[in-house]
Amino acid sequence: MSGTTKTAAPVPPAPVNLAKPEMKRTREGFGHGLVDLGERRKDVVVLVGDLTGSTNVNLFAERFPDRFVEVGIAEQNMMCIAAGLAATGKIPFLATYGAFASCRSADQMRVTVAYTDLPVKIGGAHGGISVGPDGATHQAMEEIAIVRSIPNMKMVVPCDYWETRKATVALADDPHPNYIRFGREPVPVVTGPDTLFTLGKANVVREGSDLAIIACGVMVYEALVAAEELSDRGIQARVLNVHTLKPLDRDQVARAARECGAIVTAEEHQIHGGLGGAIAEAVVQSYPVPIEFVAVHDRFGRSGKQDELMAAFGIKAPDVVRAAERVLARKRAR
Amino acid sequence: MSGTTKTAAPVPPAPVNLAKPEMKRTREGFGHGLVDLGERRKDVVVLVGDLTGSTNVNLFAERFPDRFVEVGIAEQNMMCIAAGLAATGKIPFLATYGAFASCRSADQMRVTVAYTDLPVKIGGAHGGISVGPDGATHQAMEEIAIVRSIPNMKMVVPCDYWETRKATVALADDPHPNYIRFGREPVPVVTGPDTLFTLGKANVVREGSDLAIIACGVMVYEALVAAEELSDRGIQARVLNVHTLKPLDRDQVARAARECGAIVTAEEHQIHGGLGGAIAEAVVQSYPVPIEFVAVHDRFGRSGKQDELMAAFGIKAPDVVRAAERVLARKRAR
Amino acid sequence: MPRLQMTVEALRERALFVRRDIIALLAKAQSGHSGGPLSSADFGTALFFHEMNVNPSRLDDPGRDLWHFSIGHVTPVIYSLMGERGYFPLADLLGFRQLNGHLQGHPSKHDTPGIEVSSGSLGQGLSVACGMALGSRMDGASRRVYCVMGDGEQQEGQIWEAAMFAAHYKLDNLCGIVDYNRKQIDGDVETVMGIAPLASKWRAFNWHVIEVNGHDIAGILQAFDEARATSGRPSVILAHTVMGRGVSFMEDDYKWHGVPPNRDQAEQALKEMGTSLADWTARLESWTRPEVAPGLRAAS
Amino acid sequence: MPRLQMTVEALRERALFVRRDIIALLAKAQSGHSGGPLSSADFGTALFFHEMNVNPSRLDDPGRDLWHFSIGHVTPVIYSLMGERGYFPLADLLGFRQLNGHLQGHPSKHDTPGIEVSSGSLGQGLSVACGMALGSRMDGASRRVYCVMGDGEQQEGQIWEAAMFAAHYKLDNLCGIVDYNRKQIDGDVETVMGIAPLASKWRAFNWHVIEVNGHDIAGILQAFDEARATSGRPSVILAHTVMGRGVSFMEDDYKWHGVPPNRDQAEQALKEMGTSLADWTARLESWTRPEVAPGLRAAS
Ligand SMILES: Cc1ncc(C[n+]2csc(CCOP(=O)(O)OP(=O)(O)O)c2C)c(N)n1
Ligand SMILES: Cc1ncc(C[n+]2csc(CCOP(=O)(O)OP(=O)(O)O)c2C)c(N)n1
Ligand SMILES: [Mg+2]
Ligand SMILES: [Mg+2]
Repeated sequence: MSGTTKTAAPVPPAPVNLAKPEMKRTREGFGHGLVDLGERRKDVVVLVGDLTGSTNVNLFAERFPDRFVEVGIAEQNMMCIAAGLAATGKIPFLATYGAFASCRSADQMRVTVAYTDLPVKIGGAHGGISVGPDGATHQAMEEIAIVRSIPNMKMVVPCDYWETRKATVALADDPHPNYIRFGREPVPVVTGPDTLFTLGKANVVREGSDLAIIACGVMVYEALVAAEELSDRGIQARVLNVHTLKPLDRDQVARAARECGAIVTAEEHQIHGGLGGAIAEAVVQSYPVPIEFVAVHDRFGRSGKQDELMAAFGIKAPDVVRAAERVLARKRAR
Repeated sequence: MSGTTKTAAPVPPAPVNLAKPEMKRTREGFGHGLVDLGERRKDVVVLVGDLTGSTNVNLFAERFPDRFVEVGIAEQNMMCIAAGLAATGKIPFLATYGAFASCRSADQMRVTVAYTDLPVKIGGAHGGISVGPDGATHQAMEEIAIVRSIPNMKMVVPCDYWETRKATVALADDPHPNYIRFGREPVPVVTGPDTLFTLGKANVVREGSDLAIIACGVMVYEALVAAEELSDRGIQARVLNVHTLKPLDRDQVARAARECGAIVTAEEHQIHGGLGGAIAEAVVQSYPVPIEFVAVHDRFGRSGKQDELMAAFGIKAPDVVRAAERVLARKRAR
Repeated sequence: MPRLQMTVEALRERALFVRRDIIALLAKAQSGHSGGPLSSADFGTALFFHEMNVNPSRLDDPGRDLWHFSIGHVTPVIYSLMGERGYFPLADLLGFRQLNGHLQGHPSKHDTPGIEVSSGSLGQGLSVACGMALGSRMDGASRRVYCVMGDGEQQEGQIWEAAMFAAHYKLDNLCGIVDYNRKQIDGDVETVMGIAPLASKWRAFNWHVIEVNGHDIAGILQAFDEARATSGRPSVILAHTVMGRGVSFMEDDYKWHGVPPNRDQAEQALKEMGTSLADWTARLESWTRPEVAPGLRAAS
Repeated sequence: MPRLQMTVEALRERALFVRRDIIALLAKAQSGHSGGPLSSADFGTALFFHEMNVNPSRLDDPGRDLWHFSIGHVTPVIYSLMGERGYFPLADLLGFRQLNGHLQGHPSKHDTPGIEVSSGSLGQGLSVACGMALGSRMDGASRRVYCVMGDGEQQEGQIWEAAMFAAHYKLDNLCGIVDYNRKQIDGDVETVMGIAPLASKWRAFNWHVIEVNGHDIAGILQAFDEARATSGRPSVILAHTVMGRGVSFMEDDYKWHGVPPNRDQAEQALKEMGTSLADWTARLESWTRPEVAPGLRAAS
């Protein structure tokens, strides 16, 4: 299974039953992607910081124990050990919770990994509020902003199990450092094993030109549901899956702005500096249009169930629909 | 000297000789601000991580040795010790290089300081490329993006000595955590001891409505020089000093977008997620207009002299002028 | 009644209460950590009901001692101790980890009054405690500061930064406690990332080290006394414990680090502890005012 | 000629060269660090001209040993050693810290071929070296890995994370060297944040500890031999040095940590070392091809 060489564009959305989608964990996509890699290349090694099960690297550890490195609870150390391994020719993947991958070892990511431009692959588990009952400290919601700001880094937020699995494989082929974010709980499957995944290229998963909903991660599903709802009201929303936050597919984003004239961004991340920020930056530099942001409004998460939390924090499909209405009103008023 | 209660708006730019401005270090403004505070309130304590001289907290240390805490080279520890001190009622200021303040202790800033919402004040020295010969690892250029993404944090990037001094004092009165960024080398003084500084309120430092140049830090001076040059060509640029990146003065920014119809942002920071990102986010949510970004284009810094580097990285006044021309062409083309 | 100084006998009873609370609240939430909370229950009880000067009815009492759990994941024991000690009604324990409860998965100052500083990211707490101890000394307060750490947590370098700092500043008002249960998420601490010889490490960082059986209440009280009597350097108590202590099928098994018992398992655990899920849940439910709960004999 | 194994006598001469280079390049740049580079010059020379198997003419030689300076600020000594060893022309030293030179203020892999991993933020290097040592072992390579640390740098907790890891994985192909010059930016290490007893700390982290006078070349070579002969655990050499060593007015003075000599001071320093600024700069300038520079007697 190669992530980049399957069926050509246009990318067909897998036939998804939006009302009752198959649910699968993205972290398992990461684990299976690592196993795919382990089979294919000898240079892939995996490091973990006392979170073998929760990050699903257990799948790799069981198959390739000689290429699995337990670091214990020491994220700074892990980031730099990965760098040292990369310096000896390995392709190291490290895994811990995204909150710690992005924050606890940010200096190590910046100086040792990114400045040296080593092919260290950072797996950030438990991304977003959908982590659930563990609460704020374990809900990674600043990763996009942090990773995007660091030169040489790439940042990927896949939308489902299959995309996470393909992205994991694709990242190993990128000779630079990069970061992949995935979640804890099962989320709707909206792509299939054959859906095209190309690092840095956004996927149009639904056509339309009244507005564009640009989403990443689990919000791609919410965007599709919202688009369906909008369609019932005669509004055709284009849905763009921006799985690669950096480098951003600026062409697709500019096209969406130009052809649709209004944008809603949807992400499971803080409102500052994330997907919304990236899209805003691209749009004002190309074709300025009104944008509404569906995101976590600059507040910490809290304990609760996945769905409860997404509703409480205003990032479910109905919130996307409301944002679409707001942005369409603004579009009309221009 | 109180930061917030002097002469009322409109804020007069201090009479500055742009061709030959007075040069002063912003880090001295931080040091003097701390001394101002030390005299005024007993609860202010200062921590440092083996950088007493370079961060200019020596000025406080000499005057108030009992309230000065040397932590050694342990930034994570320092951030949390500050939190512990705040928990006992102190107002702790900590100082280290911005690269380490923002990255080495990011998790500590996020969880212990920001989530607990303790009044820890983080001083990030050596902000930006103008640090000079120390090179990339010591040139903090991701701070705005990182700090902006974390809930409860405020972020200030003063433009000169006086503003740094006033901001330092003002931050002590804010019962929340915040971050102040300052630089190493002397930079032009563009405000005076009496210029109004209000946390969260942008200052219009030059009127105009052909376009708005929105700047922070040392780039406020470059913006003023660029505006002068543009004025010679009959173009009137408004210059906005956005010293507070978070919370952003969204009203002033929206006004600038509406009244000028084109914006150039200017910052000594990475192009992703910084001032430009903050302005873009605000503008697409209020009044979308073309924006051009003057910033460091997603690359690491390097060794060199302050002026050489700013020129090499494209963030001097002539770069601002060129960006203004580009954005005006886009404004006309709409 | 800030410092309760309960007897060894009463503390043993109270620790049993706490363990029952832990099981009952986990059974309700069906999410959360079992292993560490149970290993910390005995020294935790000694801290809250004997050693520390705390004042749940006046949270900002300037005379209070300060406590901080650096291992934020052991909220079941923290909240049980707080509830039993009267910080909030015991009934609240049944809202653990729920969206509308005030008991977050990890300690949150703004959700749970009485928590001094939020935690949940390992390795940061001893530094926080250093700041508290130093701030207290600056104020001339006689207050003591207690910080509970994990043994897996000793792998975080920040712990050693804080250790160096506390000794350098001679913070003898600071007492660290390590829940030395020899387990962490991925297995045995010595297999995952060995920390032995731990006492030598702390000694080399210039701390006064006290080793104790972390389930022997009398020994724990002695250890606290010894720490209190130590001047010129901070003390650390290495409390040798058993993960999951008190529930036969959880004891010494790392798999119980982060999972709750299901209903059947909770029933079984509470049976081993002389009560039932229904009875103990009913006790919690009925407890809607914050106050120090009475002792075992009185209540059961 | 990967492993030069120069004699003690030749190494002493070479170390003098390195010190002269340091002064000359700092005098030219008028920016950079004097103290640490001078304290590291002797063991640095022993590393590059005796101990290590390096191959400057084939940087990716799979048989090479790996070296990493965790204290990135000592670039003057790193670049002098590299230049003398033939990584690049000695003339390049005069472009130190300049916009168009390839010698950055802190080591940068992409600017200076031969640097394995960039550095400059303290405390990270031993972890990098752990990764290198582990990666080498995975490949069955017999390569050794050397990591130079500072004594102030020992305050960074990440050092102790790496120490724990290296011992846990029994990385006996790893050798740490601490430039124990007792100074850091703000003053005496023991005053700023005491690290003593440092040998006990490393022992408690299960390393083989070797203490040596860091200016005694013969002793240093013995220490390297001892580290090489140690199996089952990593070794650390605590090299007791004097900051600013070799320049009378810099010795043992922390104020020289991060500043360069001005022209007069450089002249004075080079006079003490038997040459002049003009002569030594001329030697550097004339050296435009990368090769191992000949010994002192031949060259001066
Ligand atoms: C910085 C950080 N890294 C990882 C985690 C995830 N985590 C939570 S508990 C834990 C294991 C802690 O082990 P120990 O201190 O022995 O506690 P115990 O398992 O005995 O309760 C880990 C790795 C975390 N909370 N913080
Ligand atoms: C993480 C980090 N914090 C702070 C600094 C700034 N800094 C550079 S060198 C130095 C002192 C290092 O002391 P030591 O290791 O003893 O080196 P020496 O002064 O002996 O050269 C400091 C604090 C840094 N480079 N990295
Ligand atoms: Mg444990
Ligand atoms: Mg030193």
